[in-house]
Amino acid sequence: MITRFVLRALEGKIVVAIGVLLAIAVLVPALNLLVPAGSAFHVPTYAVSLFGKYLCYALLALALDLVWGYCGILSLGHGAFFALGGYAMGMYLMRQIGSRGVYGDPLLPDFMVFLNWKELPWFWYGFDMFPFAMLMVLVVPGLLAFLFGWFAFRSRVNGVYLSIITQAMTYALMLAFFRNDMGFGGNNGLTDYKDILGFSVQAAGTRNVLFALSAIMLALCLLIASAIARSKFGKVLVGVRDAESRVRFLGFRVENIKLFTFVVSAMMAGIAGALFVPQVGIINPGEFAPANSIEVVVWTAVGGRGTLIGPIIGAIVVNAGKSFFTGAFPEFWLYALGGLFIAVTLFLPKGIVGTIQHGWNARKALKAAAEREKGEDTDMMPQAAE
Amino acid sequence: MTTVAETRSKSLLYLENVSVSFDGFKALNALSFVVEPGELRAIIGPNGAGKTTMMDIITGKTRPDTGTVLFEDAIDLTKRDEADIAQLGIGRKFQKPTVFESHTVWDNLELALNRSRGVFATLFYALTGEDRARIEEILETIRLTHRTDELAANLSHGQKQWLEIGMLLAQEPKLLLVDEPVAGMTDAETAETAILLREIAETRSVVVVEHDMGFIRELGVKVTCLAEGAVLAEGSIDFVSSDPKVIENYLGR
Amino acid sequence: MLIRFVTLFFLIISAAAPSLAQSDPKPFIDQLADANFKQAEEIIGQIAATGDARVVPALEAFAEGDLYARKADDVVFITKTSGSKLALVDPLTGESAGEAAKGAMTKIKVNNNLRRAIRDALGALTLMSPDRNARLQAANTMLAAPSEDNLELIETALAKETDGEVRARMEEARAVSLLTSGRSIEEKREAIERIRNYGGRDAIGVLRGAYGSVDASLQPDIDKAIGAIESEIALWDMAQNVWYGLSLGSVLLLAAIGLAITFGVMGIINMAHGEMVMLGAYSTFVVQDLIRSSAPQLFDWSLAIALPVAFLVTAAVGLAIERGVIRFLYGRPLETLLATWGISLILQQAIRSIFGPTNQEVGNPSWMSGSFALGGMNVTWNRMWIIIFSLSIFFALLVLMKKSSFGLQMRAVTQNRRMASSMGIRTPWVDAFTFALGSGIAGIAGVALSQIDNVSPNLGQSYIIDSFMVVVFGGVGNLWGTLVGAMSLGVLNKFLEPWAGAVLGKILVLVLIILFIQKRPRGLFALKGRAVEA
Amino acid sequence: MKISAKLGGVLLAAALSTTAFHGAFAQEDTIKIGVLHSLSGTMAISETTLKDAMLMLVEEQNKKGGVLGKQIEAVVVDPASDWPLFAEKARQLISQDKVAAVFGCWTSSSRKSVLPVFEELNSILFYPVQYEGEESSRNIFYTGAAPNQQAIPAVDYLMNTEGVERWVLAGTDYVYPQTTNKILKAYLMSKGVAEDDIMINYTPFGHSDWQTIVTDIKNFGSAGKKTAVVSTINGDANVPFYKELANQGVKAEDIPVVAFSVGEEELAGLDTAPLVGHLAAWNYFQSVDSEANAEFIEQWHAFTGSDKRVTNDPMEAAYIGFNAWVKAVEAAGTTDTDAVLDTIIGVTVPNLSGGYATVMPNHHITKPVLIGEIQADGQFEVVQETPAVVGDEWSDYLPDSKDLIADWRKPMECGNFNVATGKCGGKGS
Repeated sequence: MITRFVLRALEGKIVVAIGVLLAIAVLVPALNLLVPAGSAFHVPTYAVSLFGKYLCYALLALALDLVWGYCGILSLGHGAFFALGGYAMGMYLMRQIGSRGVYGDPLLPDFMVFLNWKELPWFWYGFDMFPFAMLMVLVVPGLLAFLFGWFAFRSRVNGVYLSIITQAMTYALMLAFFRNDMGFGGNNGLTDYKDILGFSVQAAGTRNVLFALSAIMLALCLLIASAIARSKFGKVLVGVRDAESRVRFLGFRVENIKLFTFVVSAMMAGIAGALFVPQVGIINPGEFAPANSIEVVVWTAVGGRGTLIGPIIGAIVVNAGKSFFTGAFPEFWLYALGGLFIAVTLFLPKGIVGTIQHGWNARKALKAAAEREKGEDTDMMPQAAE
Repeated sequence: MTTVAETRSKSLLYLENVSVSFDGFKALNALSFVVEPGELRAIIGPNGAGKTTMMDIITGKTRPDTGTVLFEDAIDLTKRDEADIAQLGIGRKFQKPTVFESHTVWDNLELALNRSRGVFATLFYALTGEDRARIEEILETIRLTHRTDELAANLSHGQKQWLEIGMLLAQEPKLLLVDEPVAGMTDAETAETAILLREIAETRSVVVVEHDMGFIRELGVKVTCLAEGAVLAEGSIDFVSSDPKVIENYLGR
Repeated sequence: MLIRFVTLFFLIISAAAPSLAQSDPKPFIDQLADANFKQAEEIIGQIAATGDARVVPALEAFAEGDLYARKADDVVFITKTSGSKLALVDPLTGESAGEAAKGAMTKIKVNNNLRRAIRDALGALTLMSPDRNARLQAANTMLAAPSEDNLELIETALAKETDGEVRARMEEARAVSLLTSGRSIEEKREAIERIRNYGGRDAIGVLRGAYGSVDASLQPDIDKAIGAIESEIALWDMAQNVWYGLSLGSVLLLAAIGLAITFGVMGIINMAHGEMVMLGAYSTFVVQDLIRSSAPQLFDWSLAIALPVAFLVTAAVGLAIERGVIRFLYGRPLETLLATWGISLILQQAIRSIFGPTNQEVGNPSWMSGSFALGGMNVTWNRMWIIIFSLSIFFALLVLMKKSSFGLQMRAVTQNRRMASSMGIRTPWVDAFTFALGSGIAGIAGVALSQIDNVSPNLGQSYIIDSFMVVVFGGVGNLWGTLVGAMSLGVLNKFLEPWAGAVLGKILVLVLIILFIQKRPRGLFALKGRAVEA
Repeated sequence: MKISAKLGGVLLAAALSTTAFHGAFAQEDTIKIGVLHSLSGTMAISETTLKDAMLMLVEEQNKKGGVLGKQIEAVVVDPASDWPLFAEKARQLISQDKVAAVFGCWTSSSRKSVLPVFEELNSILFYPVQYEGEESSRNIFYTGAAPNQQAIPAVDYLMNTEGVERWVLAGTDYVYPQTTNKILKAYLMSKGVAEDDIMINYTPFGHSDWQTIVTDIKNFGSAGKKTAVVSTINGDANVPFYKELANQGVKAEDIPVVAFSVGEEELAGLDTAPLVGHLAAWNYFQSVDSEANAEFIEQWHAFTGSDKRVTNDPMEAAYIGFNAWVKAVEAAGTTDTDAVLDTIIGVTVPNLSGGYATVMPNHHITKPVLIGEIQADGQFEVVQETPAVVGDEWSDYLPDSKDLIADWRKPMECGNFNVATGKCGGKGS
């Protein structure tokens, strides 16, 4: 049953995309470690982390696409789940520092020492154990999503109302995490990590592994997402998006359907955050900023919502663009970025991938039409297909 | 002359003194209404007579202020929500045809099939032979076999109406509520639909709300005329349409 | 100036009071030339001790930092900048003493202590000035700085005083000074009574201060007085809190009201709304800048002039946005979110490129500055005007929507576009103008907000989220909802702040909004039938 | 297929773009330095000025013939007030543009986010803003004030000159105010101030409604004792704070406010007439009367093409940092990090207030502390100036750091040497 569930996911584009991801998971580290720095094919270490970051963003966008593109829930708070996953990982990394902090306190992270806290807050316990931390990466965002969704979907909050309260959620969390008394390092957040599972986070090797992991995780989540999308459940999701009441009158429990999707998506976002933190070396409340969550929506839209591949491409394109422009035209990059968003909404309403697919389908339809007309003489087909 | 108790116990759907009002306006006013098993019933009435509101109440979309709504003389529908009621076996077709436009005709029916609707059941659902057969059968009934793989969006208005009816059939309901099925249909389609509905009524109860008197005649069944949220008259089409109150309120002179 | 000479004349007579020593202040003033802060403080004391009222202008100039010493001979003058030079005036006689290059003079530095010392000295010296306000001023100073030494002086002044208000203030001043003096218990008891009547926190301070020194038999009276004052204060604090809540609410209302149209009525998730507010604030800045440079006397009118300007500017920008982008996106609210987000980025950066990223100065006209006491409550003028302003905008808008034909068309279009157009309403233009109107109102809001907040490219960002909260909380598409929503959020916030602290308070408000939406998924004033759907 | 090609292509494009562009103007005969200040986002308001200041300093230095006979080339990037982006950009500047040193950051968060990068890639960061201390990295030079170079002298001034007995410590709720206030509280209580004569209040970033808090301050101040406010309120929130102070009639003579984050730049957005007498503590004011300063201001106005643009303390810090770096590079004869790290300690360069700043072994510098009163023209008038003070990275008033010192000279080379245990590596235990 499971295997059928998974096999169903493996449709053309997805297979290719997963292939590509797995390929770069191997290729990029290889080019970084094996190819000498001089060569044109060498990928500098900083670029590895940079791409790693893009992949995490891509995963976040994918997570959003699942709820937005398929279920029609526009979450303006997905950054919150991302950040929570990040914090869970960050807390593990902080505990790993141990007595190598500037104060050399074996237990307390530096920020607690100089705000002279006496003992570790309860919620920091267990984070010295990797498995527990990883569990939390899934549980914390998942739980928040569950509680939030449980109430919101049951009381049938939807449309902009839902969007705005998700925004309120992430905004509230941002304010909360900015407070030093919360015990998460205030606005400085968690940083200056030393190592992860004993490997130095700075080491090129670790960076490459993290990169590879990001790529593999993205591939895995893509697989899952696609499996969900192609299952009957996926069809119901789209149904909910297009005609919620019809789905209800067909006897489906819409709130459960939404809740499940929301939680899965939140967990994916959490994973993305957890992979993001060791690669960029800091997590701080800024990640909760509503603007970040909106940007995720933008990536997804740019790539094409409801296409699974789209958000991945969107996230990478926009962020690659950002990296480039912030360096190349520091004064003017915002014009470029803003312009991009407007252009996409006006000229590519379906997003990059969506538009391509559309063209694809249109051509198929044409082909079909041609077939119907030109009944038997099929030798015309190749030209028609071109 | 049967007693209330008897009608009740025989009934499939039983409404008594149902009233509901939206900030002041009384949409239903002590409405009582009974549908027997296997019955095909037509409901007419001017706009605002409460036809749609009645359906909303039966399907759990709206809660009545007062009154009893019983299904099979046992289940109190006022306590259930849409999903529940649908699973009990009450299907509803909206005025405006609502099908899943971005799905194919086939997928629309597959979603509607009366199978376990839990999250995981649907996640791991796989089409079985019998389901396939069932869907094909329905496709026959609703005359859409030739468009199986078409996106619902590309269907004609009439075809959408049929597809929606088909989805209801796939739901295998005991009671089918159909709201203005022939609105915006060609005469040919209308005639077709009449036949279709009669076919369906052979195996289950159907309640049709319709304005089109011609269509009602074609159905040739018991008619209930609603006005101002209450039953005005009930009986054969000729009986009802000759009733002065009905003429006064609805048909007009 | 004339007044001042009269003052001098009058005071020379009155200064004949025996208790006050007579001597020439001039040498003291010149000593200021090379005195450090400590010495200067003593010198001020000596100058005041002369009781010679001719020193008033000199002291005032000193406080203003207009007192300079000539480097050549350490002679001290009151100066006024005339071009690159300084116009010199004799500190006592007030006769002009020619000009001097800035380089040739050294400023006699003043700091808070000296200002304080000068203020007290002036208090003593102007207590009998014929200018009523000067006397009131002086009485207040003495009230603020109780001292046994002032007692006789106050009483002499009281004897002469005729003006009711000044008298009362002097009585109070007398009371506070008397409390710490060696006067009789009865007098002190009256004093306590008087202090209790004038109330306020300062009174408590005075009473507490005196508590130890007074006769034990008075302490019960003091306790009673303090108790009475405190219960009084508690009430006023409550009122004050409500007021603050309303004033915060009015700010939220201002920020949100434009959005209530573009988002609430038109269903455009307008992320550029904040930038419209910002543009309004910048237009105010530009207007004020022009006025400062060309017609300073008009400054008090700057806001009145800025209003239409801001409205037109932002409305024009809004119109351009609607025609250029949004009109292609109707019925696709989410796309509007993305596009307007892009627009807001561009607008922010544009403002940065044009005006620079730093804060711009927007001044408060005199009628917007300062505050007045309302019983035990302190009401600042700018807040009061903003409340009035926001309400009047709101009702003006309400009338426009409900009464005018444009409003009718607007509602028609937003409720049923196709029918409206088939009825011959030119929907594209109605859309355009509706959006322009919303933007324009955001611009006007910007004018008001420029009075209490930063005028920087980030201005908009700091309001956008709150605005959405307000509109959604109030119920999308319902102006009244926006009003009630804004006000209740404001008050709620202000009642949470004292015990939860500003940060936690804000968080709590957000959580409450989330919970509230669960109860009423369509906001406070749910719109029947059609509502914005995303 | 198309899709996958695109995906790959995009990654490749990203790789090229980030390399390609900077390759473009990397000429061999220049020495590159990085300028890492936010030009967009919330911090742009403060940081953009520093970017301009750096460009000006580079230009001036190049007029004097650059350094080591080569022209200096500033590589400007925009980390957009986004902390992870700071780390990314730092990495890019160092490992890709191969800059000799980086001048940048404003908030502690940004510094904390880039610190590991600088240590990993062994480059140099000059950090020009006053901060909470409690840090000393081998690769960072802190040319802004540590708490003992700003907060404590200011409090002393109020205590001694103005006779303040009651204190309100108001700040934005983040690390710098929290730490500074902790230090101040400890310090005040060591001076015999009673606990309930200290009121601590925190507000969120960009807090704009100060009515309640200003009222609280007034009430706190009406207890008969002389009261002052020590403000660690962060940039954006200051304008509405001062506007509220002015409107509620809180006069400097009654309740003076001394601020550590309010300089000429912040006042530029305000009508200061009602604020005359409120104080700020810095190591530099534009009004400082010295040749160096006059020249600097002149250059600044020329460079920005507007004589309205003000100068401020972080600009002076940048100026000192840059000159110190230039001098160290000249001395070392190379821009190699280790060499520069060696030579720069002990380097002395003129500051703008007519004195000199020396780079100390703890990577902080010596600074005079100036207390200034706000004037009606938006400038400050210095009412007290201390002799140069050495920046104290580990505060003596925090229990866990009083035993720590930093000394980056051989043989110690330690940022957190514990004088009690005699070991490097914090308080141990």
